[in-house]
Amino acid sequence: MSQFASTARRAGRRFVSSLPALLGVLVFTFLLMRVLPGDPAVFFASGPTAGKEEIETIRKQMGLDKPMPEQLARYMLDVAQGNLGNSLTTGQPVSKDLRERLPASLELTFAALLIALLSAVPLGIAAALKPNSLVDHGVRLLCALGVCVPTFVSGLLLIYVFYYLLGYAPDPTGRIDIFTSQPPRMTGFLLIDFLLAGDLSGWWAAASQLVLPAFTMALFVVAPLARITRAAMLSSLGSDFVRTARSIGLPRWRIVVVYALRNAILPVLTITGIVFSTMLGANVLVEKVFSWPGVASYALDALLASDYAPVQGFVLLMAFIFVIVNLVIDVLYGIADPRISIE
Amino acid sequence: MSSATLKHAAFVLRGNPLTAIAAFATALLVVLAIIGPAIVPYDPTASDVAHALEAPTAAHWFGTDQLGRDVFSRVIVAARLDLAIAASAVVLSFALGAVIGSICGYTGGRVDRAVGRFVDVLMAFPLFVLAMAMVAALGNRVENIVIATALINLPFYIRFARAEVNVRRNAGWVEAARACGDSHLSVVLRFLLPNILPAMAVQISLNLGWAILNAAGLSFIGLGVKPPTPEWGIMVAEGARFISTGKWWLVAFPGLALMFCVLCFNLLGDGLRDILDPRMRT
Amino acid sequence: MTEPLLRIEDLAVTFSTRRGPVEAVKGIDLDLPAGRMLGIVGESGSGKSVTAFAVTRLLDAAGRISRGRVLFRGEDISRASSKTLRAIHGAAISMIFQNPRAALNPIRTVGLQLADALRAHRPLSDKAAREKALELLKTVLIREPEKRLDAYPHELSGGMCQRVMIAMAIACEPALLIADEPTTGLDVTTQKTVMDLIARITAERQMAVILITHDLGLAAQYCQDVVVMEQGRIVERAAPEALFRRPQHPYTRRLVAASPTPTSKVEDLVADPEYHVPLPPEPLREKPAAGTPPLLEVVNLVKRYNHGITAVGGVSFSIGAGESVGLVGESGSGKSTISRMICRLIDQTEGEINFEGQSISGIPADGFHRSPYRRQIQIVFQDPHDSLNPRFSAFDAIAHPLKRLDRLSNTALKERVLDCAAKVGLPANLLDRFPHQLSGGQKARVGIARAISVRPRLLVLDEPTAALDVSVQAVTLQLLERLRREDNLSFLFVSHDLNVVRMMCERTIVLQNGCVVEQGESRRLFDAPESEYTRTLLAAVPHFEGAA
Amino acid sequence: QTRAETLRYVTGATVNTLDPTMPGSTREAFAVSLSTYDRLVSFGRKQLNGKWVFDLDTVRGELAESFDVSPDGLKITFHLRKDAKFQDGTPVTAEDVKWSLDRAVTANSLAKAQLLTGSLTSTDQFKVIDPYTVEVTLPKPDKLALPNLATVYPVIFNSKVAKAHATAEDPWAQTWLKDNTAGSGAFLIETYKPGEQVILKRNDAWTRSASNGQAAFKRLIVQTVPEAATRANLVERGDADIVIDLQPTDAAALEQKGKLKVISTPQYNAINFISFNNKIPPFDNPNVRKAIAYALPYEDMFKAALFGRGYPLYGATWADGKAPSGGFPIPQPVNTDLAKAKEYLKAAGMPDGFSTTFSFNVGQANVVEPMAALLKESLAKVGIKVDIQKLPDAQMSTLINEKKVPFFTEGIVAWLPSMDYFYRNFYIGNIRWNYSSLDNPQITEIAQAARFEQDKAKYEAMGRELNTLHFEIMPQIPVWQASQDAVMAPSIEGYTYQFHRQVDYRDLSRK
Ligand SMILES: Nc1ncnc2c1ncn2[C@@H]1O[C@H](COP(=O)(O)OP(=O)(O)OP(=O)(O)O)[C@@H](O)[C@H]1O
Ligand SMILES: Nc1ncnc2c1ncn2[C@@H]1O[C@H](COP(=O)(O)OP(=O)(O)OP(=O)(O)O)[C@@H](O)[C@H]1O
Ligand SMILES: [Mg+2]
Ligand SMILES: [Mg+2]
Repeated sequence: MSQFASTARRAGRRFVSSLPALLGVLVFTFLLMRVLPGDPAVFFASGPTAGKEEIETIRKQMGLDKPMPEQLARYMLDVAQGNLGNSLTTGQPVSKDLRERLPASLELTFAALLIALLSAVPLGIAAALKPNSLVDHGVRLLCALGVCVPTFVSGLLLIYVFYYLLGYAPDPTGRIDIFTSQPPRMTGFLLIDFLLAGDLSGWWAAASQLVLPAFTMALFVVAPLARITRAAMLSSLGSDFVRTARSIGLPRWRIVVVYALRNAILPVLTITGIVFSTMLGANVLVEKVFSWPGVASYALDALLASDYAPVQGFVLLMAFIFVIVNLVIDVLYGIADPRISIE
Repeated sequence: MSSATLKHAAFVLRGNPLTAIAAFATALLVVLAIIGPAIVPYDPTASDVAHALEAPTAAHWFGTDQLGRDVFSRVIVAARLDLAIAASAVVLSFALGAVIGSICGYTGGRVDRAVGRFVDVLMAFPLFVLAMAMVAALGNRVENIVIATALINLPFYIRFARAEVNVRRNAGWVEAARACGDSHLSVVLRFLLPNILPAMAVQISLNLGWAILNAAGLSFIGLGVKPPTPEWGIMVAEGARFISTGKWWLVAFPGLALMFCVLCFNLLGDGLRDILDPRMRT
Repeated sequence: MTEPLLRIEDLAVTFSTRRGPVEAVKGIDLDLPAGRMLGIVGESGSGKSVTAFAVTRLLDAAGRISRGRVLFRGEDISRASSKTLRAIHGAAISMIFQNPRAALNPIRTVGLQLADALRAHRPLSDKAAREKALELLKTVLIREPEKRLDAYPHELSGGMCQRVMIAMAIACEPALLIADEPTTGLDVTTQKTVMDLIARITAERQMAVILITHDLGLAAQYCQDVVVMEQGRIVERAAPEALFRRPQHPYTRRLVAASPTPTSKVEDLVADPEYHVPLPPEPLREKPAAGTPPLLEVVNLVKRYNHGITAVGGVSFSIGAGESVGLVGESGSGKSTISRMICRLIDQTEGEINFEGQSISGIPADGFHRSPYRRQIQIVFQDPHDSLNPRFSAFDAIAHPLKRLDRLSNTALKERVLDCAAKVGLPANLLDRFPHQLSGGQKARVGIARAISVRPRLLVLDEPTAALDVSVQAVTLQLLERLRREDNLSFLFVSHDLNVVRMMCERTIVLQNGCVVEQGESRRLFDAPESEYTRTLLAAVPHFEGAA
Repeated sequence: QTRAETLRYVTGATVNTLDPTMPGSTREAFAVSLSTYDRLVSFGRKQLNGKWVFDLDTVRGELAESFDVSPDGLKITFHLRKDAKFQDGTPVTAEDVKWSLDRAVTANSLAKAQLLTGSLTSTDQFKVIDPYTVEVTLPKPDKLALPNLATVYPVIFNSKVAKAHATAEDPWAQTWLKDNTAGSGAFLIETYKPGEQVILKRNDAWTRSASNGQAAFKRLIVQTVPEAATRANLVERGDADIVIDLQPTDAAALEQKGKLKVISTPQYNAINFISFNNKIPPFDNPNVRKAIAYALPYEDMFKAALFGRGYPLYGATWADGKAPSGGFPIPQPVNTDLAKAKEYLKAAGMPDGFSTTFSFNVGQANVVEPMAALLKESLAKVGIKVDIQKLPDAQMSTLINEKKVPFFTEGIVAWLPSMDYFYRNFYIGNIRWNYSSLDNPQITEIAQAARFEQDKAKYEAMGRELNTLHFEIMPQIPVWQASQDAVMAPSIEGYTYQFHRQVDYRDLSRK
């Protein structure tokens, strides 16, 4: 269909036009990392007897003995070939580490986003249907409460209450209870892999591990989502076409869902995209608190250790995901809003 | 602000008790930030190891911390620094973002595309990690925390200002100003910028809270302000580690202060939106 | 007499605002028999729309019917339950709104929206609904209806959207159709076709119609009865011929007088002696000495935008000192583009603009603010509200060019501003108000005062009254005319209202698709148009003389 | 296997390699390698204040059934156990030992620098006598040669397997061994997720535990849990069996609750210092250093930072101003005495004090931050204005290595904590670990001489001299030896404080 073709073409154009941004991210990160005063070689040559020689060894191993432009050129060449370098922190190739950890981060982020959307959209709608009512104020307060607690505090509190005091939650030590055997890795998403393996108790174990961290993260993003849903719903409920819909006698639910909500979804979609990519990068703290083996905590450790390659790889990955998410949002937007595709 | 605006504000506040409360509380916070150090019962940095980690008592309303410092005094005194961090970070990114964004939105064309690219690069960064890296690179001084927070907010301001100016750049009064002999630059700076200010005020108030949380997050991973400076974020971050040993007051009080502050800003932002929304006006 | 289809008894509508309750409709009585078309006219804010929404119970949450009854087929619907209303909406009473594009759901195809309207009241299969929708589109004379069924509103022109809106309104064969300014925002020519369509369809189906408009001509042309509303009350009701020939109520009289007709003069526009300030006589102008260049000369002006749109394709004309030249044409014909080029707000692609014999087209628009000619050419914009900076008080707005171009300050500035304000009849006590605190007519005055404050020679008026009510328009036009006569200003008067241009301008230029199709003495041009296009334009103008 | 047969160890750090000699190996990696590989010899253990700690002075055979040292101390002969098998079932032979030791002194790895301290530098020193006998030759008799072979580096690889994975660029199969093991140790790797967890299962063929049996646990989980509070929760709720890196508060709280077994051992081979760079003014002035030594609020710092969990190195009295003992470290005769501090400042020509920056590692903030705050407060009382600087770990180590930090706190560890080892490795030369950048010919000379001093009494005298000198010039201030708090389920037994400050999983069993 032509709409599909035009959407695809637009997506393709968007992707190509975002390549320079990716390159910018790459160079910028590279430079930023070199500005860090820490010398990874020294940090990692920390054996009890590490001396000058050992530092030099590591430095050579990391290519730090070369002049900076050469390092950059080499790095770009490597990246072009899919080689993101090696992590000193884990001793593994960065691309392998990221590949292994990304599903964890994505699974967490998706779960959090799902929780957030499932609570924010109804809240936003409820608020918009009765603006300035008690419901509206309640939603507003609830949202504000969600964003005013630092995630690490809400995370630690949730652990304290649900794990330590009540014992409802499993131990907050990663994606799955250590005594549950892992499913065969197909997608890397445990919830999916367990289903594919037909292991329901495993699925349950993984899901219950996921609840607390996902909830912690969701808490923080419910507010922007609910807020935008409310605003979008208000404006579409007040729009002329909703009045038209009323004037032709459509049932109320149809007006709210088909006419108002479907139009209000557009701005919500945009915000969802932004929220998703910020979550993915900003869940450092949640991952840390819940020992979640994701990419963000990986990058944090590397950053504190001035371990260049993982940080650079992480940032590049995030930028790439950002671009992809934007593309997806764009495509969804194009599908949801026919006005876009002709531009 | 004209008297009509004030009247309108009063009207909105009456219809919206949460905003009114938030406005009052924010005012209180500001007062506290100003007079805080003068009214606290103890020197916020004076240690007294003999009385370390004591639960709240009549002498120490919020208890004492690991060094026996009075948590109450520290929480109060921290208001100034926290508000300063939030305000200066937001003002910095706002000032830069508004000017850059306005110019882009007004001129369009090549400048706009170039800046757009830069914004894309910034946006594509995982922003919290960027802030971490910046603070790590520049050193964890208050200025650098402010700069990092400002930088990661910058793209949003640029985009926002750009969009706001874009819808106004074809307004009659913009052309009228040019017909009255204003150059493009003066149209942007004297006409468009003041006009988008109210809309941005909402963004600002929401961001204020966010800036404080950001600083708290940096503290949690060890990149916050220097000890022994009292700052809510760092107090919460340190106190959080005492949750499991039941020393709840270490995290609870600074945490509540932080929450309270962020909550006020958020509610205020919501209310501000209503005050400034022309559709709400009759 | 049988029971009328709709009977309104003592209907009052109250809005709760922050200044307390406001009664927007203050007790009106109205009868509408089946099959008749009733016009409601009146100035903006007189309560026309509120009445319509009250009848259909589509009022905002803030408004409520505080008094009175609305009897539809003898049944009071003013307090009907939402269930009853849903059954009535669309099936018995439907509405057509102003701004058809916004009134349609932008992300739903026309076909689906029509189907929604159909299926709201009768159970229809998808296929049947689609077929019925197609039929409806054929009824409203949309070209290629099969294709339009799957089109989105943004893919249709404004006129087409309005047709779709009409199709939706008549989908379930209601007995009453309420059209709230159905043609505002449409071109004169489109307006005519849409109105003709409504008239024909409703006549065919014996539907009663309430046509809400502020265009007296339109009401006169199509309605059997007209009511005039003023400030929430009905002040007069009569058949159109009688109403416009012999208006009884002073308000109606004022309204009729203020509506320009092919024969009216600027002097006559204001009927109310209270407002009437006699115009100075037309100054006697000496014929300019041979060889003196005209004040403004435009030679072969071309403007092309990116994407190869040619907005203006080689326009030449000139304006003498003290002369007023009209520029008319459909929407999109390039009128504003020409105005902006002459004001040096945008650069032309090709062509020459000479001011008093000096070429000003060589000065780039970006740098024109430094040119001494800047103060000679000023502009008044279409929408007086949009052209005032919301953060400038009236004083600041008028003072702004004086500060910039004349470098005045303090007392000198103040004097000049007061002077200008007085000249345009703006009370000095309004000067510290902000735009949103001023009425439309007051804003228009501020805009004009700002433009004349630096004493320009040429004033470009880009549809200066398009957003104003007829009575305000009348006053504004008189004001402009007086300024021209007193100060020997030259006008380039852009408008799509041919009657206004005929009144205001000695010469008229007719523009189509960026090209001049005809230009000449206004009187000659309107009496005996040479080009087909001009004739179409003239024919489409509604006028109430014709109704007689 | 059941939960009871599994040991779950949680830690804030990560295992980043299976080859302990890889540059950048973490301490957790050492601990894992100790279980997957055997070495020729290992340390015995002794009781110190009622707690088991490793004993530097008793070295016993591990893969070696026995060993003899020649009377001149130049030859050590190892007789390998005949029953020792690699995890693939092949016997451990002298060839494997030779290959492994060659690798240790040749390959670019951590082992090289370590073995150097035991005079082990060249492949020529290792000779295969017969399939079960290896001879190590030393250029000089060296007390540290044998202990060096008991450290984590000279592990014995299955040379056949390793060689199969060696390449021309990588003759020692370092790449492969990073992610794989080829050892004869008590445990086999089951899964290895760097940065997350390592799961090991028992090597049933291994019977070299203290009781000459298999390892007690059938399964071993080493898991990374970055949040210290969470680790405390885990062990308290019984979900984890043992943890050694809790915050002092948590350890103290858990000890107080009494539900768990808490074994708190001062890390007697590690020392925490308040350090100065003796080359950067004003710290080049010994009076300034002494002033600070007397201005530090030792007791408060010890209490607030460590909750008293450690062994203080202050507050001693040296009767005649001379060190009473030749060990290192020993408590210093300093205490908080602001009047004295002021005197020293006056003597240094700075009666009104000065301003400086005190730096520490973000990674140690838990402990050090309160300490820094107290230090700042106390020094302010004598007029020294301190700005506290918290540096990410990598930055801190870089700056220290570049000798750019004037005033900071850091710690040191010695695996082979003999007095001369400390002085030689932490006070000599332009190396990172010479925090004070000390360049004192007298200390250098005595320390070098002590290395090869075989006479115990003379060695002791040298130690006393060095200690006295150290106190006189005060290059840095030893403050304490922090405790390692091993918190474990009450059922866990056999915990010993080890030289690498990690748990030796093979020691542990469940009641
Ligand atoms: N939601 C509302 N809240 C308060 N007042 C309102 C509201 N809607 C309409 N009004 C008031 O009701 C009066 C009548 O408005 P109405 O829209 O009926 O005017 P109108 O005759 O249709 O004018 P126009 O020609 O501009 O459409 C106006 O004074 C307006 O201010
Ligand atoms: N900035 C622009 N870029 C591209 N095309 C433009 C631009 N401005 C105007 N146009 C096009 O130029 C043509 C003439 O526009 P213009 O605004 O001059 O018409 P107009 O006669 O003033 O119409 P209206 O009566 O609606 O005001 C239109 O087709 C319009 O779409
Ligand atoms: Mg209306
Ligand atoms: Mg126009």
